[in-house]
Amino acid sequence: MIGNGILKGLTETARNFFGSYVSKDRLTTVQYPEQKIPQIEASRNFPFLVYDGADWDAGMRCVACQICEKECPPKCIFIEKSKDKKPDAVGKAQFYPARFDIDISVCMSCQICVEVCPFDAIKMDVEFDLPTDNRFSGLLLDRHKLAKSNDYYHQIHPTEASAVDAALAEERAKTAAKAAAAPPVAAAAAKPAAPATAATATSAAPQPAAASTPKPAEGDAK
Amino acid sequence: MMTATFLILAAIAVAGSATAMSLRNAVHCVLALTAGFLGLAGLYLYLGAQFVGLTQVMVYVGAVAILAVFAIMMTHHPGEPEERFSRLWLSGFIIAAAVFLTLARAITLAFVASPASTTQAAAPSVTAQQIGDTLLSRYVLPLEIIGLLLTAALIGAVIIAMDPKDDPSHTEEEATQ
Amino acid sequence: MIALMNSGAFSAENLDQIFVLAKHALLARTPGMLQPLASAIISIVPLMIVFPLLFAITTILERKGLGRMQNRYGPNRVGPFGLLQPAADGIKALIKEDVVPAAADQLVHFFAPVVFVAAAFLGYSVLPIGRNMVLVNLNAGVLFFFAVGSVVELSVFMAGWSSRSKYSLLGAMRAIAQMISYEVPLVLAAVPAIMAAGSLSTVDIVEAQAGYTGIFPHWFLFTPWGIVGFGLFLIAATAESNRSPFDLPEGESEIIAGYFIEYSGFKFALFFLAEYLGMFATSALGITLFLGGWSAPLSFLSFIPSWIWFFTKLLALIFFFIWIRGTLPRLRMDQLMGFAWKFILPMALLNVFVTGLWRFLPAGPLNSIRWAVCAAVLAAPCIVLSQSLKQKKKLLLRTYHFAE
Amino acid sequence: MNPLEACLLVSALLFAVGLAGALTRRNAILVLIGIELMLNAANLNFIAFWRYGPHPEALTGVLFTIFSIAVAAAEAAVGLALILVAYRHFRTTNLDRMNHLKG
Repeated sequence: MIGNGILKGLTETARNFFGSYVSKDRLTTVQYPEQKIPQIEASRNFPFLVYDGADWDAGMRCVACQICEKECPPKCIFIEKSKDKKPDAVGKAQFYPARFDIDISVCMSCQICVEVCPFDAIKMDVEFDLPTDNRFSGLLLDRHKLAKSNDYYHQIHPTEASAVDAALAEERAKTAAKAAAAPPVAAAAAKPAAPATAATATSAAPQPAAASTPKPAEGDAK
Repeated sequence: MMTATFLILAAIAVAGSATAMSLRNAVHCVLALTAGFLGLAGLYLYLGAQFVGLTQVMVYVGAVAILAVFAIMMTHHPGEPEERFSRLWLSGFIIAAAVFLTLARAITLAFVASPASTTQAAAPSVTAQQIGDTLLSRYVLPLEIIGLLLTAALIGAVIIAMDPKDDPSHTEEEATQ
Repeated sequence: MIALMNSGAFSAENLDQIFVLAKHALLARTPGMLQPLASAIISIVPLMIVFPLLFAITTILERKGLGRMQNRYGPNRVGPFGLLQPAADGIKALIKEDVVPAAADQLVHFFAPVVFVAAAFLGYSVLPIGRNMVLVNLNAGVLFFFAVGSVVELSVFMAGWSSRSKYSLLGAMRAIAQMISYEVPLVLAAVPAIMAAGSLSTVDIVEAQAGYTGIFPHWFLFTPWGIVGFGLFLIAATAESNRSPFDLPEGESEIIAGYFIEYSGFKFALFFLAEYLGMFATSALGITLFLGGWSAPLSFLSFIPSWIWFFTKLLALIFFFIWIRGTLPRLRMDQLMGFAWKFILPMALLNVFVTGLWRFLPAGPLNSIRWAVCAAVLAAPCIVLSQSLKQKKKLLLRTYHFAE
Repeated sequence: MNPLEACLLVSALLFAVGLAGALTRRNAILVLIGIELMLNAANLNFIAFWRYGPHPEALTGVLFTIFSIAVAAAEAAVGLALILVAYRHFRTTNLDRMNHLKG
């Protein structure tokens, strides 16, 4: 019969229309600000810097190796190395980023920085509600805004976080074992290394930094 | 007697037509022309011929104006400069003025004899039924001829304006030439 | 109004004529000399208020209706259940900056929406909204309506051409081609009702449909040619007002917004107002021609005032348009034109013939035979025509002949 | 000033404007529009004579105008079609350049 396609269509939309008043489960819309769809674990938005322990500055895993800065396709990461060193997640004395900016208006959340980071220092956040009143500085997140604790990381990506922690713990154990297996060599190496650094150090601050770095290293090893 | 509405409508009609003939841009001319046609339709309604006034609006403003505009769109050649008047424009105006003067002279002479008629003939109310009845009683032959003529014009215009490229019978001839 | 108050007789008759009595009460107060002008203004002003209000209500009805048809809510943020959404849209349209393209033709660009809205409003002067509630009882009312309707195409062209942009010109050309090719069937679909009522005046047409046999009204819809005529009229009306399956000119997905692409702010809202007013006007004419204008659908319901029936039928038709918009996909340009010239026009011509046949076949007891004959005469060609519309020929291999 | 006389003068003026347009304009379509105007002026005469003539109930003026409008519409359609074909051949609507009769 001609036009039965149209009639079928009309009955379908009529059933939707009247059905929506009868049974509420037909309506699938989520009223966003009030209700929210539960976060899928693998979702990602903009990167953040992970730090262990309580102090975000000292515990930051990032060692400013700038691989992510080089790898980032839209070039939205900007890192300035620090002059001195601090122990990283594994306890080895490393540089740390004095300045670490990500321009999230440029970032396309492609997660390449996470993949290339050898120190698991940068991970993808799921926070998407980021309205700011200022278009430029509001969207340029500096080190402080980017730093988030490891247990927040556990909160948003539990499986991935636990895998990363397991790898880190294993690595810490390996370095501790290495440090324990070769303490005499390390001590000898440490003595000549210390005067060498004292001689070559130009700026006034090397003495305390140099002094502070060896001590925590032994502490961790025990 | 020259009532205000008659003057206004006549002014719209003549002004619209005059601007239609004098503007540089062809599309503006057609838009001014529609204003002239609307003024004319108002005149018909003022004179009591309601059916004719509405037909005028429907046929001219609705169809002929759009037709003219489509024709302008299709033949608009952006390259050439758009001078308005042909070379012998002065003689054209003189002839038109001469025609108008003779007509006006003839009209005024014809009416100088009869005084301004005070007896205002009541506007004969023409209903669509009356027009329909006379159309199908006294004028049934012209009605059929008009129907035939319109169909012929419709098909003729399409055949004339058809582009030789899409006309299948044409392409074989050109191919064989 | 006071005359009305102390009469106190709020019988059905008074309620039905409430606006007419109010107008007379107001007119009685105005000085003699101003009487004609005042009566015109008193009739026009409510029209100019009621139908834009109906436009506001329809925008919200449309968006919520479409939403519900697609299993979602539709606007529910502004006001309770989103009922203030039209106010929000209106304010937004007023506040938005009115950008006029530099290359645009200022005068024509400005006048296009004015002509469009004027033509849309003019159409309402001949439509009977209630018992003796028609603005102007023209003898050739329907002809006036179609004459004003044809002015709309010109304003569409003015809008499209004056914005000097390819998309708007393309949209305008598509819109005009569609409007012209669907105006012929629209007029032909209205002809049967005029033939049956024997007059072009809308009031006479409504009178011809008054009266009930038993409880059923004598609407023109309940005749074979009436059903087909009303169907064709609705299809042509949807196409005439560029809506739903025929909204090619403003196909958002293809050419952005058709002829009103270079309009913003209030002029853009004017175009929408005019388009919806055009839709209301054509569906109101459809009600007058086929659904008995303001008469009640069942005899015992005629105590309800006439203008309430008119607006309920209008809302029913508006919901039908929304329902069609929520269901049918958009037609391609060639399908649209083919459908108009190969199916709607022949059916409309046949319908006019069948109305003549209906008139001269014997009524009374042999009514069922008359019904059967007319229905058969209409149904057979309809099926044959629709079969021919189905694309039988296989589509040829697409050969790209570049700009030769 | 007899109203009939006024109508005749207005239609004479319209006729003159149409004639001026037809004679002087360069664009073929505007010449056709000038001719349309002259036709309309004639229609106005018919209606004027019907309205102020001796017996308006005969409706001759009105019917003649209706037929004249129909013919004018047909003529406009065919005229524009001819202009299109001429444009396709001459590549211009400028009448002064359509002066050679080569086929």
